[in-house]
Amino acid sequence: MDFGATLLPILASGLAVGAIYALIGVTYNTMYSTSRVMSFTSGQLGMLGGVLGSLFILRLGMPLIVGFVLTIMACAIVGVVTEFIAVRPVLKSLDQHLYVLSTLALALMIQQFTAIEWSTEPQPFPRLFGLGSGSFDEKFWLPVAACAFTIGALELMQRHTLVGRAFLAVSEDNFAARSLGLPERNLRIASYALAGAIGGLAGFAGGELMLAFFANGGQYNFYGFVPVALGGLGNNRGSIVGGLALGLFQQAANFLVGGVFASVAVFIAFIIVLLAAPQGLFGTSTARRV
Amino acid sequence: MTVETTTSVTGLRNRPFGAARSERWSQLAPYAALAAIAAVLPWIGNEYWAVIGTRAAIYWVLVAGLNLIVGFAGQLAIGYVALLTLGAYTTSVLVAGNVIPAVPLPLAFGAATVIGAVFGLVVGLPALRLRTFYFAMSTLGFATIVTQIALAWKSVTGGGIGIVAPEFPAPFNTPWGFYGFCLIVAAIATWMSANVAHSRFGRALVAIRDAEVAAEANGISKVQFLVPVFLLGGAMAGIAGGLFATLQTYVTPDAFTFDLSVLFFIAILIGGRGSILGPLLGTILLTILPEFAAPLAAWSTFLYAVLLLVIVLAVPGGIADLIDFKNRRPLTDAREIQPQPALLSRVIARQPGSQPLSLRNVVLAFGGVRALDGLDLDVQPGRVHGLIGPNGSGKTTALNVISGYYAPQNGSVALGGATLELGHPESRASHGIARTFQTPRIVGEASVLENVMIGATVTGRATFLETLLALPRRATDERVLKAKATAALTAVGLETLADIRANRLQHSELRFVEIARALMLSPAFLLLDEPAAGLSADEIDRLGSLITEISRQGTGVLLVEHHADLIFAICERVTVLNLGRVLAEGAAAEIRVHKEVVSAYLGA
Amino acid sequence: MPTLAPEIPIPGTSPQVLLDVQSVEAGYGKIGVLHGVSITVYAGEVVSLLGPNGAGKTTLLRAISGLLPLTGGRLRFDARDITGSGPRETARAGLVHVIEGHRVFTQQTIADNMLLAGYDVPRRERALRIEQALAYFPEIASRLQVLGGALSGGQQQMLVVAQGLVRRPRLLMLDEPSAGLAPVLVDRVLDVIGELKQQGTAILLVEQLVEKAISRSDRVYAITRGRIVLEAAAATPDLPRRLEHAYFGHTDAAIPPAV
Amino acid sequence: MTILRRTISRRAFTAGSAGTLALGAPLLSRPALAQAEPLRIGWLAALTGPSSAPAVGFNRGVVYAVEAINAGGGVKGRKIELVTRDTQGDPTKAVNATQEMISAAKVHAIWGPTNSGEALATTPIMARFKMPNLHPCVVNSLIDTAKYPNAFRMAPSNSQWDDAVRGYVLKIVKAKKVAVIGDTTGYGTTAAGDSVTAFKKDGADVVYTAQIDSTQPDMMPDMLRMKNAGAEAIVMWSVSTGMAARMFNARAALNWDVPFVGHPSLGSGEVAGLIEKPANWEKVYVINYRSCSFDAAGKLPTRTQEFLDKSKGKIDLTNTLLWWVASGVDVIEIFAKAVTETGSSNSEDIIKFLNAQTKYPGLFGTYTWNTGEHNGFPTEEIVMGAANSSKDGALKLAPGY
Repeated sequence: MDFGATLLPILASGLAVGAIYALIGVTYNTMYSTSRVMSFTSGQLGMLGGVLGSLFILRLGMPLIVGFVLTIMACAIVGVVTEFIAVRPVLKSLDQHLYVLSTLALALMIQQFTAIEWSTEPQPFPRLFGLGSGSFDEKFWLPVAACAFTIGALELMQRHTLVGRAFLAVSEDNFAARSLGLPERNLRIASYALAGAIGGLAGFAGGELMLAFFANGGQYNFYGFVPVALGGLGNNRGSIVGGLALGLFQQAANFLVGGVFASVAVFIAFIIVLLAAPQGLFGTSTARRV
Repeated sequence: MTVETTTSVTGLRNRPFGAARSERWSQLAPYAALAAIAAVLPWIGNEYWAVIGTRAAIYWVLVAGLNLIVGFAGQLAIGYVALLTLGAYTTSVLVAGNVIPAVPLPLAFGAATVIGAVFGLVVGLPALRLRTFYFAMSTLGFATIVTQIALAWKSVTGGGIGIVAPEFPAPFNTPWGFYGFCLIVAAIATWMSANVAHSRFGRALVAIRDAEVAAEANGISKVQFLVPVFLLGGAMAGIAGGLFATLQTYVTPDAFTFDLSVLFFIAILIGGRGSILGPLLGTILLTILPEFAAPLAAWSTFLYAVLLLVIVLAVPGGIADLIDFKNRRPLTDAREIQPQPALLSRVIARQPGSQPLSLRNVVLAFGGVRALDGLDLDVQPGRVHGLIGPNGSGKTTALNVISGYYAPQNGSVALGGATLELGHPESRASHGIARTFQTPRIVGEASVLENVMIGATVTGRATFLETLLALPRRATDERVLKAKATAALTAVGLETLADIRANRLQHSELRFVEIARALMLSPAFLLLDEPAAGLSADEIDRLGSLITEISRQGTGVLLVEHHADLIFAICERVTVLNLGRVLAEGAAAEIRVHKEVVSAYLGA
Repeated sequence: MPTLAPEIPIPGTSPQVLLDVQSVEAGYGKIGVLHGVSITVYAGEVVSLLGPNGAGKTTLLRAISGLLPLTGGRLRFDARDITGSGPRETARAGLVHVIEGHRVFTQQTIADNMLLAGYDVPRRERALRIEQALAYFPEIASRLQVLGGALSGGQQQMLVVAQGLVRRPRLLMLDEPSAGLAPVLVDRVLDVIGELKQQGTAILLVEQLVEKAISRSDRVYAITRGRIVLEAAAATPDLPRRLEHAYFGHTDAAIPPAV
Repeated sequence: MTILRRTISRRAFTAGSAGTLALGAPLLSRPALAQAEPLRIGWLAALTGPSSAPAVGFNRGVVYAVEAINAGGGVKGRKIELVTRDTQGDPTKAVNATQEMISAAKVHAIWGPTNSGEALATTPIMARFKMPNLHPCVVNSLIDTAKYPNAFRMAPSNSQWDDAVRGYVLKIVKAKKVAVIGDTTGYGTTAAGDSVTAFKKDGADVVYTAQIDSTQPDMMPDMLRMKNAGAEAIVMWSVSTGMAARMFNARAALNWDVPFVGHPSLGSGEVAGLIEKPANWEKVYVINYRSCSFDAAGKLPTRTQEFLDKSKGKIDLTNTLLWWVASGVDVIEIFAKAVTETGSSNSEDIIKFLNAQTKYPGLFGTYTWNTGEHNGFPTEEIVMGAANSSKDGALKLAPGY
């Protein structure tokens, strides 16, 4: 196989979309860690990162940094709104799985609102730095950089800040954390804000590649969930590995066999892995039930 | 819905004959009203109404099946439009004859039914292994894939250009003719889904949804009960797909939007889980609503989503809850549970067996903690056996090993000569082992009587197909189960609450409901996990005599309990556990004065 | 049950009510567990709450610390109404609940576990407070970088008690600190109670090991079926017999009036 | 008036009940008011949703024409009443709306739907009710004078587009080796497939063909393979502006100057924002029409220019295509003329009028329909335009004309 002509582009775009999927996976995990809820809004946050970035920087003409900060803040707010509207009210009855419905409803609302108020066509996303070209263009490595930055920052936060440790504590044993007097509710809200920011970052960093397009939300939702399922729920490293692997697999299939078969292949692989290892490839076993 | 065989069984007063009949009519009245409206529509409306009515009928054919999966079994299949797509393409392709020689319309519909059923199963199977959200995602993925394949497989599906849908022969080739046909299919679908819903299958599905652990203890295996409804749901979606194609006149992939999936799904939730009338009304509402709100077309999906959110947060019970007037009537506060142990013989009627339930050298460790450390235990039939010990001594764990929730690392559980399979809780009911739970596991949205009937799910004779078609054995099953459940409820003293929704009951009443449910198996052994917790002193006394009487019927009772007075009042033998081992075992009187035991029980 | 005056005057202090629990009701879902429980803890005293399994001891502690919402009754702590307060507020007020089961954060080091316990403590004081709390448990103070999950049950129990001490509580509620521990360690952990009492910390202890609990207490309450059935000074001569009576006998019958 | 008559007879049949009597009364008296009865035109428009751009353009022309005619006194004294339904491009909504227009709103003629997926479903229904129908959808099978004697196409069919593109590629670009690509949507797969077949039939060497997922973030590999295969022109069938822009950007990155020829969407205003630099949009030639093309001197045809002058300020021509607006105007005028000339709004009369048009001088095209041919748009009026030359929704003629 010709490296420059096929392998390099597959690697470039595979790692790039893989990094976006991985970050969406981290978004899922971050929400899950403090609430045991998986939210359909995760992918929509990624979509919003692209759309809002384009809105602020291109349409409203703000400077890059202002647009970036506003995008991340707006996505963080959407994350918090998710917690308030779709998660907290159903938290008491987690076993009824009402969160599947409430977050699906909110995700649909976000997507439809964007389709109507923004555009149903993909819109341009600003060229951020103008660095690189070809397979080394910034649009390919920005998502990877964002992914590396996020995972690094998360690890740093968890290891070296008290808030980070508190997140871990709440995630490991919510009840014990509460009994210690940790502000569990605030931490949960904060984790949704953080998840929103991570999702927004994924969409923003991937904006040049994926454009500001409302339908990206649905794509991110599914393809961002696959790494979570593969890597094991709540396992960020698993998500990163799973996301990058998915991106490479998908793009390779895309380039080698064509679009439709690529999605069918991804879906079948997803189902087979899940049925064979419902806890994911890096997951741990289930809790007691009785 | 059989009337009054209960009187003869229990020999007690029950609802008067006429009351049951009028209740039955009040249940059927809404359907009759809908049928009447549907029947007069051709005389008051135009063909536009015919198309909308037809669409509602077709969607309902699908939703009626999906309702059993989502509304009853609680499996969140959100990508069901995929099966509609399959049905539409199957009939169209077969009738068009572009792949194999054209087949007649009825045959094509037969094929759509089969293909729908097969893929209904394929879509559903992951539910047996995957968690809710994962399953929802996998159905979503499946929907995407089916559309993509429809686009790509041009030689069969016509790709984006699509394929001509089959036309119906006269008299069904006019809007009103086709409307009539779809109405009949919808009526049959309603009838079939009601047959399933009001049978042991329907109750088992609801149990899987709301009380999965209890369902297993009652012998309800997910595979056995979900597989038939996945097949049925798929088959009905396949038929709906064929009808949908004809209504559309032409099948293209872009007709099968995700919005349609959302519509089906929301129709069920708006209607209310575990109801048939509710989702039917929901389907009609969601089909008609956009027609009145044409200016809002662009926002329709958004508004559906808002509706979904509002329903989930504000009215989780949906329409069915709003129109459930029966359960609005306040219950009297001053009600007492008055068991009638004398009536137990009608429920249990078991020849005293001679086979003990034995645990031998059972070892079960969680991580490094040995919850059971070589436990030996024999429970004799027809006796009450107490199991006591401090917290964490392994009492409940022992119960869970017997009832199959935990598979111990070592040791065996045997009933007489037969070794029980370790793990596999759903296999215990067939061995005659029933149990209750520390926290009552009840289907809150079902009536008390239905909850009790769940207990004898495995004893039903009618197959799923017989149930679907309301063949005689289904009616027999219902009659027998209902009579037995009424008798069991009377025996535990709750017969007056039979028709009340279970989530309206007090905690103490739920404990007795669980016992009644367990009695439905006529169990050889009954495992009770802290049945007295949360009961008043009087209630505990009544519980005690009920348990004693149960054992006199030949049932062996293993009683895990903290209330020492109850234990020593009714147990013939008592085993004391500590740190997963037997600390002492003997007659109740010996144990009571056993120095070591007293201090262990107090906490030594 | 009327609140009684302390039966043993606490040397050097005037009996000051620290915790006042009045007719508290609480439960899980529909299951009512506590049916009007009233107890009092005075500043600086050690009170044991005894009772058979399922009597509602743990539930009472959870209701007091706000981990479980009340369905009735009032709570006062340190002369302030804390009815309806969450665990965070009660902990800040100096009412610390060490829950049962030595639930440390297994993925984090001892040092991090301690830091988490001091989440609200001003940053400047945190290190000092942690050091002081760990001073009671040299066994773990020397192993700060070990993960919580790598500790033995006894060490985990020491860790959670130490976590509770970081806040310098006025009342420490310990739920079954002995559960699952080897006998040597049981004494090791329970002996800390005495040291804490010396420092003026009041303790509400739930314990299965009745004799050990009584020996370290000033007063005891017995609870069965969600009701207080006995209150007595720990020194009451026939206490074991009366306790047995309270557990096994019928609710109110045949219990001699408390001294 | 078969439909109306049928309804009346049924209503007469049930007139015994008070309710229907009240409902029936205005209907029964309707024939007497026929003179003043408005001319109702159904307009099945995908005004929102993912494929709404054409309908939005058509709608501007439609509304303009209706207002203009009504302002001038209407059609023989009858006002035109538009019955617009937003189908969102969803065939199920289109079917409902069609039946509503026919049975409930009782329109006299229907314009639309505007995309093929919907039209495939609605056309047989309209045929069943003999509803005069004009639509611009490209799928060949939509026009069948035997099955659908009521349906008329007022835009080119797919094969006409295909012919025009192929003609340009083979005769004017003189490419020998051609790459044909489509996206994975229904339209893309079908159009690309047909195009490949036709190229091969004409003896061209189709060196590369692919269906490409339009959401695929990087088009470089396909572009490289086309380059390696030696393609001299790339024919692209996709409505995805995102995919088009990515293709153009990839071509620029390769420093390759191969021409793109294809679907009008390649020239959509949306593409302008998505290309990395304006030069990337050079050498992209899209299907356009004589009536909406600037000649070498930068002039539009007289008729078009007159219309633009007349409608200046009344129609927004930004971010839409002139031919969409023009055909919207044409449709209303044709229906109006049918009623004016035949003096009747009966469906038979309107259909008869349409079947008798030879070189009807529309704004968009010169339409010819007769009983044997309902493809009304002349192939010779289809030309290629330079994608990046849009002004007022019209394009410059591509080089070679």
